[in-house]
Amino acid sequence: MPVLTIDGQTVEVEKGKTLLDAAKELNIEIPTLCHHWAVPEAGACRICVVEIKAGGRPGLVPACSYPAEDGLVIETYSDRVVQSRRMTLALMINRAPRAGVIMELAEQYQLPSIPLKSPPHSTSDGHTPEDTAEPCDTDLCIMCGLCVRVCREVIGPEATCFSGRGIEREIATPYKQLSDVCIGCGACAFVCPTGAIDPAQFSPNPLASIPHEFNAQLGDRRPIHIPYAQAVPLVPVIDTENCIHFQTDGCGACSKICPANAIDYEIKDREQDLNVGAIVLTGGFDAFDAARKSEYGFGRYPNVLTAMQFERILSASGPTEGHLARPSDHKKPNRIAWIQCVGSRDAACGNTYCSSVCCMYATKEAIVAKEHEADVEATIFYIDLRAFGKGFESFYNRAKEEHSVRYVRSQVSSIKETPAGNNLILRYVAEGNSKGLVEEEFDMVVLSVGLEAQATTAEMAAIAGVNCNQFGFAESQPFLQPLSNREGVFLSGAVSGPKDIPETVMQSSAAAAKVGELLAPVRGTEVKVSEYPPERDVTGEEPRIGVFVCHCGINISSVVNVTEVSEYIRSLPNVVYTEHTIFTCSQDTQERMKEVIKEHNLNRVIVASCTPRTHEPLFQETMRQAGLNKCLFEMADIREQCSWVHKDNPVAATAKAKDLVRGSVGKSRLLEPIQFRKVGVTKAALVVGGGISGMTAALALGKQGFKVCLVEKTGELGGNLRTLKTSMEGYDWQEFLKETIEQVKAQPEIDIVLNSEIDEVTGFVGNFTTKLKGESTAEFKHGVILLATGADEYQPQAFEYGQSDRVVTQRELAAERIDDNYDGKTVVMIQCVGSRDKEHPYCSRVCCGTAVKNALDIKTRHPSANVYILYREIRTYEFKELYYRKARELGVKFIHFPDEAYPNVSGNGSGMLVTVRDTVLDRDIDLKADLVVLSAGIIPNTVSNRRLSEMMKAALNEDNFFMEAHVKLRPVDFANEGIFVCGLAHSPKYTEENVTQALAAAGRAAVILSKEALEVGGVVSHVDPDKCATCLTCVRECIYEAPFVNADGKAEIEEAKCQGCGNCAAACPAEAIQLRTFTDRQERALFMSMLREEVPAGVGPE
Amino acid sequence: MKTKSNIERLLEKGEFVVTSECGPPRGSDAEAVRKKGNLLKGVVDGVNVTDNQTSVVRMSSLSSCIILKEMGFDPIWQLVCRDRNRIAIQSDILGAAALGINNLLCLSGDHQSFGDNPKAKNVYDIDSIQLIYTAKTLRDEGKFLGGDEVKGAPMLFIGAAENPFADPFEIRALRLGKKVKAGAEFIQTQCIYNVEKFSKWMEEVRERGLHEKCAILAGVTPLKSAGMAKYMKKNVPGMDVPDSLIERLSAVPKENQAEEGIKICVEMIQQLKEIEGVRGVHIMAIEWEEKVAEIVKAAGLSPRPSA
Amino acid sequence: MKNEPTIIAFCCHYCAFTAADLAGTMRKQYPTNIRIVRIPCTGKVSENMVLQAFVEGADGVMVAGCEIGSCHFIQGNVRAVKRVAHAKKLLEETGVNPDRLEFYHVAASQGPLFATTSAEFTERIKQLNAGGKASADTTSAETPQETVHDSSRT
Amino acid sequence: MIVAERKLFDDLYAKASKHKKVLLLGCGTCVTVCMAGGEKEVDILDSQLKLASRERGDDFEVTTHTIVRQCDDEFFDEETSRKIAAADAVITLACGVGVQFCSEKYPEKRVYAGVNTVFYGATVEQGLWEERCAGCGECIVDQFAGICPVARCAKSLMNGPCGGSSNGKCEVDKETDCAWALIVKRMKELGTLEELSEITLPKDWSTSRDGGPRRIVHESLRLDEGTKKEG
Repeated sequence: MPVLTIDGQTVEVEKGKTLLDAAKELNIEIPTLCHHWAVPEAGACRICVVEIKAGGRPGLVPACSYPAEDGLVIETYSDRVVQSRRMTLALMINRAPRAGVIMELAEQYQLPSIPLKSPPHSTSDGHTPEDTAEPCDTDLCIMCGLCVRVCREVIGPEATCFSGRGIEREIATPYKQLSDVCIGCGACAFVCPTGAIDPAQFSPNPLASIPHEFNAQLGDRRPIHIPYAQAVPLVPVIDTENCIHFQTDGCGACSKICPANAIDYEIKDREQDLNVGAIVLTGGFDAFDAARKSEYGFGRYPNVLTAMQFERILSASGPTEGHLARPSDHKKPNRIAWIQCVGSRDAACGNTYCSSVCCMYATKEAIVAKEHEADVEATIFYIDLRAFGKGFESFYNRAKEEHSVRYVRSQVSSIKETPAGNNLILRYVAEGNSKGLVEEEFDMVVLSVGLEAQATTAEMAAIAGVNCNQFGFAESQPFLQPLSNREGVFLSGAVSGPKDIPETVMQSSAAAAKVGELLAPVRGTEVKVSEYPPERDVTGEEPRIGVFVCHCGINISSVVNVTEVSEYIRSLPNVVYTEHTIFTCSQDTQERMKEVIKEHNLNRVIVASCTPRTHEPLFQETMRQAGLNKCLFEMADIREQCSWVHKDNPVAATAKAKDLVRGSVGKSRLLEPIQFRKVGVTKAALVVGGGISGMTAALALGKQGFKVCLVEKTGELGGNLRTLKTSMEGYDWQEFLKETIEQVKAQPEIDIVLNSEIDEVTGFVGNFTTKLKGESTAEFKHGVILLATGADEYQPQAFEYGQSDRVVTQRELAAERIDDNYDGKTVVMIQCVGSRDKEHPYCSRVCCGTAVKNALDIKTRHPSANVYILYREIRTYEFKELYYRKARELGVKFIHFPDEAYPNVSGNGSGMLVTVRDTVLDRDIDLKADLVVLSAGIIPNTVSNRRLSEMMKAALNEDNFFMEAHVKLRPVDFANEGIFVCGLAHSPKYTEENVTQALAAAGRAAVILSKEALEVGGVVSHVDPDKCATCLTCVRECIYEAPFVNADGKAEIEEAKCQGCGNCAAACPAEAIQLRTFTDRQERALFMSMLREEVPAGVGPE
Repeated sequence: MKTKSNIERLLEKGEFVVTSECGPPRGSDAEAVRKKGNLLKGVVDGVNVTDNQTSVVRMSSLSSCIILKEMGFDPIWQLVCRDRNRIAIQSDILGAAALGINNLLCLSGDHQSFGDNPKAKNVYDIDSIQLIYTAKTLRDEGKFLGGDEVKGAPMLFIGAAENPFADPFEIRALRLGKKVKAGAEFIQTQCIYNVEKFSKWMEEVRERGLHEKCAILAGVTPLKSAGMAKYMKKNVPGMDVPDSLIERLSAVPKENQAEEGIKICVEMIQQLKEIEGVRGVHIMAIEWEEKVAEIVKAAGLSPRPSA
Repeated sequence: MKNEPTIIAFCCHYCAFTAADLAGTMRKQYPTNIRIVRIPCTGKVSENMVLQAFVEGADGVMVAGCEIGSCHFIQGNVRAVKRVAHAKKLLEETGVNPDRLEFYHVAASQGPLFATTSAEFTERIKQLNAGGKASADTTSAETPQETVHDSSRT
Repeated sequence: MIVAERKLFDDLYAKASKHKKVLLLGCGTCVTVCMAGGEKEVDILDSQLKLASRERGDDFEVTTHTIVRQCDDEFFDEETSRKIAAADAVITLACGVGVQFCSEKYPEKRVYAGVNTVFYGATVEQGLWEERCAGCGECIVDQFAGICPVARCAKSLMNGPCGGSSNGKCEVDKETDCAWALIVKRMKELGTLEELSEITLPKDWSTSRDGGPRRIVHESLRLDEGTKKEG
């Protein structure tokens, strides 16, 4: 291979490389303009000239095209070179006085400032006939011809050329006609060093800008793009609708230049037959098209956005990188208004249901906006603020109190744009009858768009044989949300109606439980088990490290000199093999890696490539296939952490890459194989609570063949549901309850224990032991625990409740038959009794629906009855809104009273008198009532919840309901593994929701129970008993309760409980605890080797 | 047991006793003691001499007592447990008796961390109650703590201090009983501003019959300003200064606050005098000895009877 | 100290490390001085781990973890904040400017923040190396109570 | 347990920098539990000394070692002796007992105390230790409802509380509970408050430190000359 000298340094390059390539190997920078790596060389612009001093014919040659010949001695910055480049630049400036890149170079080469020639020559009078093509912007063009070459050599059509002679010479289409061969690919504009080309000048079909879908149409994207940063798999896709190649059959540039040859235009959509036992529809929803509500000006006024767009604006990875800026002028908006119910609760657009999530997302967006910019004034216009979910009410209160979000209870009738400045004027009726119609100016308006059935749901439902409701959402079965009308087809998430994340996750887990029931007999029959060769024992071996440095196409190698890195690493102690590969993750490299491991008897492998977050498992798999323990593998990320983020600094990036890989070598020497241990699973569940939730969960697990111990503290199954008659939709709950109890009793796997409670629980996930107390004192071994302990109805303390028999709770009303008594009578219902107050700050979720249901019940049987519902907000979400609407239609009177002014109830001989402040009329009104019904909230079983919480280390929230591991993503799990929650013990909910959550808990529990054994170990903490001082620090630190003091009086980690966070290790005063693969020695070796050139000898494996 | 104590004799006669105190100087100038003594001459029945009060080093209490004794006073020698072990204490008691000191006030002593030598090691070999017991044992049993016989028992009138306002309140009367049991014959209390609370304490004292077993001298301290009142309320542990008092002082112009403070003090003495079981007052005019005569006179306690 | 400082960034796998990946995917440029060490949780970083990084030659150490309330291990980042504060005191005792150590909260989605934080911290360390005072507001170290180890209290 | 806290860094640095080679010797028992002198603290001090010597331009070598207990002969094993021999001076992070024991064992070696031994105490909560015992040699805790006035009263009053007890706190430090307030509260709860009307007589301090260095001898446990192991 040729060896040459550049600026005094010697370099060996492959034959066929240019001087520019050779200089790059040495990290010597040479300016280029007409050079692009994808386009064959021309040496046209002469800016890259270097001087041949010896070994060839002395003189100036263009580095980008001159071959790197053996023996050449080159200088890249000699006086002659500088002189020449100055001359070149001076000429270019004269030609292209507005080109920024030229001006920068001129400054760099200290060219005296040259006055602009005047006037810049223009080719037309500003009017161009439609078929005439403009030449490129001659004030920017330096005539390097790169555009011409790319069009000819890479793309192919030869649509552009030089035209004219002498000073007339310019780049244009032949005869300056819009080109009929130009395919509008834009490659010319892409490669142009000075930005002189607008492709629309050449082509009748220029490339249109493609709105960025993930950014909700804000900004644009290319036809080849990665949809979003979290996309799986994280690879580019070609949008065939917009790709020039697919549209014109031309271009194909990507396939020509992709170094991995990954582009295959022939891949077509395929039809495939899958043989499955169950189908789950998870189609999701579409956002309402805000343009349909034309009064809000979306699409016309730039500063009217949808909530989705605003979400992207707030996102760090969004179009403004998280900077709060409005589209019209990119300035920070100070006054932002949210308008709720855009496309929800609106008969005009056909969506009479409530979208359930908009109130909270608007509240969240307002808070986040204020966190971004403290002085933002956030105003939310709403009808009812539906903060019905767990923790929502307190979030809403925080928005009002801590973040001063302003909530205006009013519907905005129209939006106008101000003549200047693109501000927006909102018209709305102010609250209270005195204020009337007002106008208020805002800088930005966010439309809280609702959720609609996905456009494809109808088609999918038809294929699956599933019924849809009037709004196009797939229809759930009575009582059982995850079930469709067709057996074996299940529903999860927003496909069956608008819902928030926790409800979606719950319904999905519930669907999984139902699928589990269906497929239990064939469980595991389709599983393919990977076979691995026996693991080689490397104990006592000197580390023999193999390092694979990846080019990642050009992703790494265009910045980092991978050859140099590879060579350098080869020189480190214990490194016995290195190579650099174009794509280390490719299948053939994996095969090769296996061979290399055998051939060189490697016992450690390092891959220096991309992030371990995505590729570590792949390489570890290869390790296992090569007979090595997967924990003897280490990764250095020289892409995300190096080449991609240090594009402009190849020298330093290469140095850093060396440091990073050296660090991995340092750590790798100390790596040890880690064995995983199998712990058997007791295939049985303990279900605490015999209400509908507990029974549903027990049944779901029993039907899957798992033993269940169902413990109920009273003498009867059924819980709260025994007092409910019908659902809002009119289904008979008692029938359902009866059926469920019968099934539970008939299910042979379920052991029902009545009049008993939990006395003691020991053990951990997969292996619990529980002792009962009460009627039964049995001991029971089980693998999981499900808490379904329910809740109670609040006992009102005011409103003459208990004093007068004319005052009852909704539950008492429902229990009694609504019969003839109500003819012509007046019933007044009061909402939020024992909810959303000081004592019980949360919303009880079900009371609005219950009141509406009971009101409807009365009104349908006794149209002459007067029913009033006194409320603060009506929170009939999703399709329950339809019943609210119906109640209004049937003449149920809804009176809104202020939060701080509850109605007053007094009694007299003939009836009750209810005085309420009506916010619409803005005055007190008196209602004579024959019956007052209090919508009493749901309160937790504080005493028993605390006891169970203590016993099982299952957290409670501030309201004394059980607290799940993650409010959104793990709604039935606890942080402590193997314990699950469902039903009212978790939070107030409707019965059908409790059933869903119970199924979800069963689904999650089945994930554990369906395993023969749990794999424990791996990245877990380990105690060296010789060092342990039994100080209990670890025991106190660990929230998972993994450390315990063993029979020897030393701390020990229960590996099945350990989550591998390493907190205990950091806290241990004796340094007796080490986290496997992250030990102190390993971590120290990692950064020590990163920081130091030389690795001290004698650092051997532990 | 009769001692030569002036106050013991007056108390026996049923007189309402008035005592005051004199803090020794932070130097060796005997004249400084005499100067303070002169201010109190003929005004009070007995003068307490503090023992390195608030742990600040001063001329020794016993030496100052001798100087006052020479001036014709019947000094009340204060002795704290902080600085001496039981050997020094017993030895000093013998010495004091030999020099004609007749009254001993037994105290724990303030913690050294409040004084000018916070790095000092404290002794607390015995506590104040054990000190009372020691003095009584020496005097009445004629025995040293070690059990040996004393040749010539020290005849001292034994007193103790008590803070009726310190926490916990329920132990206060009980603990006073313990002091009496140990041998305290007179009690000088912490300065009183909250007469109501003091009366409550006295009730308990009477319930236990302690007022008959020892003479209780109520402590008072005239306030110089509203600022001083606030400071004491905030910074002196176990000091109960009612807000009404602070308000009363604050309502008066600054230059008249001292006068108002004297007035309050006099009113206080008059109220205290009426409480059953209170047998005298102990006026602690901190660095304001010149006002004692005025207070005594205004309270109608002048002239003092001769013993 | 060198002109080009070397900075060790202990990054939590679940947030800052992911953010660093995202910074890469988004091509957010930041100085080459940052060397990332992946840890499962910032709660794994002991005081001594930080000190040792300095001993081995780091000019600055940043510990980057999840935002309060979103730790994958519930409270590891809360513990880490305290340990870093303690380590700052220990550094100060030795004469090393405690501004050379900092804890940052970077959520997984905050790729750009990771880049800007890295750039700012690098600039701070460069200034310190040049002998300048860092402008960072350091949480002033309270004198520890006789027998209270704040960093070890849960 | 014995509770200690590490000496001020500057003190330790001044001692270490006087020598060429310094061994930091940790103790794996009480001082580990109270986070003053276990392996972690040894390593922290090691790092600190290295950083400070670099900052201050001094040149000395620091090595580290931690043994199970520094108050028992056998734990000073061969490896420990070798490391001590190789150093010019030892900073031990054991309690005062360990420092002395180490000094006695290696009389030729300069041994410095790395921690201040503060008290016998308990871990009240993680990161918070409190004094509970003064080792007075005659336990009287049971007379005072399980609360020791010797160790926990600033004045060791046996007939307390003094007048400085305020809201249950000691006048010396408002963060510290008044031991006597605790005693009174507990005895009131137990219904034994009246027991406090008995005078507690002056304590016999001869069993305490005031009686001179104390020894405890269990003749039955002592080995005969012949059966003693060499070492």
